Amino acid sequence: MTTFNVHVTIENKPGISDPEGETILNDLVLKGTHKTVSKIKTAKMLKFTIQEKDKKSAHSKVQEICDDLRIYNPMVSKVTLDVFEN
Amino acid sequence: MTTFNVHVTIENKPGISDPEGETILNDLVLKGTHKTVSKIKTAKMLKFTIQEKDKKSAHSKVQEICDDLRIYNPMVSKVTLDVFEN
Amino acid sequence: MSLEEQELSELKSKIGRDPTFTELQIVAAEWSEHCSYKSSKRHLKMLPMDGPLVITEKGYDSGVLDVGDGYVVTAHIESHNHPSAVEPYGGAATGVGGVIRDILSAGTRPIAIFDGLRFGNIENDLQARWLFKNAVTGIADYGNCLGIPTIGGEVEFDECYENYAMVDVAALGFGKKENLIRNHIEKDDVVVLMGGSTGRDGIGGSQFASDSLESEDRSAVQIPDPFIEKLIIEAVLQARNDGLIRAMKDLGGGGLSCAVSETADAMEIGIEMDVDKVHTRESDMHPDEIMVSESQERMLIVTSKTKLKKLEEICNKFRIGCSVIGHVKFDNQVHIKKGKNTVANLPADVIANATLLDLPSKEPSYLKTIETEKKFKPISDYSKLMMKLLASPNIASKIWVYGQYDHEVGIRTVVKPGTDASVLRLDNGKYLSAKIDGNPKQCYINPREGAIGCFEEACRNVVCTGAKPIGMLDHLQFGNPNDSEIFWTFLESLKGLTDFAKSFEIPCVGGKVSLYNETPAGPIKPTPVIGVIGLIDKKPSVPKRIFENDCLLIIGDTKDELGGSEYFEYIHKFVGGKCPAVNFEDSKKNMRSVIDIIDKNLIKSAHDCSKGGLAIAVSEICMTNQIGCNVSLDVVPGEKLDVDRVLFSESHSRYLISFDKKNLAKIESVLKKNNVSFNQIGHFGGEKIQFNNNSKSVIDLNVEKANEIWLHALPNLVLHGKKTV
Amino acid sequence: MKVGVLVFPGSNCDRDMYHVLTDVFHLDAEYYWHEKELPKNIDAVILPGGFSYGDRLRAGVIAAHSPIIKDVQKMAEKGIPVLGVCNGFQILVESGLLPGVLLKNESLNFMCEWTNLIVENNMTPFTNQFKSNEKIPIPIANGEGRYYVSDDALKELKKKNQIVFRYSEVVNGSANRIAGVCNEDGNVVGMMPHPERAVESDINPIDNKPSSLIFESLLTKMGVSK
Ligand SMILES: Nc1ncnc2c1ncn2[C@@H]1O[C@H](COP(=O)(O)OP(=O)(O)O)[C@@H](O)[C@H]1O
Ligand SMILES: [Mg+2]
Repeated sequence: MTTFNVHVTIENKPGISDPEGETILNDLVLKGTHKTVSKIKTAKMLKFTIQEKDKKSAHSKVQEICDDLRIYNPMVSKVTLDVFEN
Repeated sequence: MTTFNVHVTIENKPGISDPEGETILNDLVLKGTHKTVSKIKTAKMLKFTIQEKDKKSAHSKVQEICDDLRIYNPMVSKVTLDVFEN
Repeated sequence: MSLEEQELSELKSKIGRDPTFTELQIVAAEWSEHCSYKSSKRHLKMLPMDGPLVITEKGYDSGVLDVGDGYVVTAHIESHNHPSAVEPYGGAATGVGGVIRDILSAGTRPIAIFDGLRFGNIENDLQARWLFKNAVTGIADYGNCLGIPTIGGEVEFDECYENYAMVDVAALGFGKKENLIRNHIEKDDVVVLMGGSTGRDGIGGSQFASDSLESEDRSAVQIPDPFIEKLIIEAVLQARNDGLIRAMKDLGGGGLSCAVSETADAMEIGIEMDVDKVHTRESDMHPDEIMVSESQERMLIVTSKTKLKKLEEICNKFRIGCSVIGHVKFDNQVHIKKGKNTVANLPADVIANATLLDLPSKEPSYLKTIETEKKFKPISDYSKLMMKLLASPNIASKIWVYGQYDHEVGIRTVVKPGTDASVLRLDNGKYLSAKIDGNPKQCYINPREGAIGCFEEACRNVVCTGAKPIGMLDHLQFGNPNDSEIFWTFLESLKGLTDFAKSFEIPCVGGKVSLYNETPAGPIKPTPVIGVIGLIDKKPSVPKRIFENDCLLIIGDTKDELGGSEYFEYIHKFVGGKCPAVNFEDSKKNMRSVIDIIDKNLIKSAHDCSKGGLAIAVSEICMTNQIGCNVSLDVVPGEKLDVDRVLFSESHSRYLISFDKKNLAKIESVLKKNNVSFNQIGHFGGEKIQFNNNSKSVIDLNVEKANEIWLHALPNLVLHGKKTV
Repeated sequence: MKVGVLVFPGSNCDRDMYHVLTDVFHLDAEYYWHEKELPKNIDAVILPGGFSYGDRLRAGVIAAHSPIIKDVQKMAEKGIPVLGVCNGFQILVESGLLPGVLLKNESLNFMCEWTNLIVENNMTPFTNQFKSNEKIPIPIANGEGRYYVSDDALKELKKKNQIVFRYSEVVNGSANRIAGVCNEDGNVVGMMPHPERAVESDINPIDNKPSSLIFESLLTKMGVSK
């Protein structure tokens, strides 16, 4: 068994608005002198530490957990998984 | 000018507790059949879209924004930046 | 989104030509059940809507009640069932947003939120647990951010909501009568769209609410933005103070299509607007998408040309969008343009008035045998059974829910959530009390008596604070109305509510119909939810701490009515029996008596008997006061019944009164004068909740232990998936 | 004397605070929108509760960048009393006027409940009428109210008497059960609970006198006789 870090990024699907990102952009960043930023999107990340036999099974295991336990709602959000060997 | 995506990951510094990660682990993941997970850490991500002349300046610009505007609170969190060309 | 074939030919014959694509979309949105009430409208007329305190004005989205001294209270109820079933967080949150904007439209400041929540069996259904938890967070995040207290509600679980969510939200507003928006429009007035930008989210939402869940359009997800809503509230109220608003309407189901056509129809005017003027979130939106988008947090305002600049300044201050999208005309046409081109041009009354249906109804066959009881296993240990009931999700304390809601903000909350109705103080020295109640278990067994029961229970809760009911909100939630048996249950409930409202002279000041509530397993049980608003002229009854030797008295008869009771359903897993029925005369006498003894300042607290019957109601008093009580079941007024029936019958019109012994004679004399059925059934003291029958102990519980279980059962289940008993 | 009540986009206890200042304590109070300047003749500043900028990013962080905060900073340096309640406290912390941070409650939920405070420092402009260790029944209503400082910083706070209020029981996981702190000079005070919700007897089910002393302390400090 190997230890893997799996980073799960949960963000709103394209086309679904992200009020928090907009507020950070308009009321904070663009209020200052930082005019080169054109967009901010927020996401949430969960970093899993998991023991699995290989990268592939670490990936599929975490994906399964996220789906089963409704860690995210597929109606609104999408997840991206990145697996790193520890 | 090129468009860059800069991913800013904000997470607790080591030693600062993360009740949310612990709750997801204990009340959700470990309650089920997923015993290979040993740790979950939560983080917040901001994805910046920024126009800068090169990767380096995109990085330093966003770092500057994060420090100046207190995008993270240095007392309890740290940030990691990943720059991607669009 | 589409029209039925027959509706399409109707539209064609009304306008004498083929509709354009955009016209089709607009009409389909407006003629959906959700916007047009086509199945229910002709029947809703039976409800009494007028009363001495009711103020009616064309175009109001909420009911308005005159509470004296130049002040008004507004009220409205909405549901967001379909959206919450697929996205509980956003669905519940935007449900709050919608009802708040209805209150705002009248020109009043929202001062309270109520939420009625219903889900499947959370004891074994993970999906139900997920829905419940996220719906609560959605309501908390939205209401808390707005700074409007959520001061009451209810939570119920029933198998019939498996894979579904019922999220009802009611709101109250308060303001000066002189500040009410008059909805009087003049020539050359301009039409302004204010608030958040218009995006593709929520397209098809109203249609979606009128479809059953299987055929849903899952793109109808709405993202809540309570921060913008808060800014809209402040901007609108400032514009109101400055006299900048001629007419106002919130954008809800059907988006701009509905708001524009209903405004035009209600005011008997025409509106010409340009979709290019709408501030959109995405650049490539089609005219029809802009017209039917249900993006949240938007208001339609009609103002005069001269006042426009000041309105724009206010929007600027609050950093919210403000687009002049059109102007008022006097041709009664809704004329939608994209730049120079016309994309739709229809008579407002055609869009706003779908042809009303007269659907057939037939008594459901299941009702023929539903009252027949089966034989139950005898109960060997009532104390153990009580522990089980106290931990059952429908009876367990809901503090885990309302503890997440800011119920103090606004500094009006005199009686806080946790007992019966909550009470708010008003600026004219009076007090307002309100509660919402539903009971699908009883409504399933008897749609008429069940609905009346919900109404009476809400009244009872309000009466327990010393308030006189002055208005009612009804929310009628049923399955597919094209099923004649379902439609029959709808009509029965409505008739029952109408009879009660007329007899008690409580006008219906608002309501909502939500049909097509179907789960993969079939239709939901009939779920009318009734809100009652009560007014207190002097002092409300704030529950006072009960001490050793205080007395407990019951008003009202306990009858053999256990159909739909928690005892039958949770303990015996039996659905059926005789549904509790309200005797109108007794109900009135009992209400009057309770208000009377509260007025005379004779009691410490009043609590009604509802879910779980007498046994649970007494336990709740004991647990919240951390004191024991000794109750004699043999002296409970009513028919002679078996012990379990006296304990757990959910008969209506019953009140538990706690008071200092020295007031006994005075209370008795008031009750005798009112000729009500009552008896002193117990006294407080010690640390045990005890029920005796002819001096034999039936139940003996430690208060502290019972309280622990009652308080923690719900969070244990929701957070840790753990059953407490 | 004049009290400024600051209003940020999303503040929602501003009107409650204003009501208490004017109708209960008969003070001259005025609202100041976050983009405005604070006039020189202000005698005290209050940052009320709410959800400035919808609590986005972190509670209080965006409002801490408002133009008006620079004026608050100047006034604080001059020794003028400044009180931040709930979101106001979060803003003061985020703008560096007060030490520490406010994290999500341990329950991870918004919490609205009545609790008891213990007065630790009775020398600030908002606590000078209290006896030391006096108890105040008062409601909290917040999602990010867990006060955190490092152990070393906590020692400093104690040494400099900067802990103003503590909860009498564990409420949300705050370090040292801290509910309110002040700056080194003691004139800037932040607290999570809501005194404006507790000073009137008809909405305070327990005892409204202790909370009133917070405002009476200010009156005393300003030399206003009640
Ligand atoms: N979803 C909810 N939101 C807010 N308050 C709630 C909710 N559910 C229950 N409550 C509160 O808990 C108390 C008990 O609720 P309930 O058992 O429905 O009362 P009753 O039986 O008197 O109708 C009431 O004060 C009620 O307002
Ligand atoms: Mg009740």
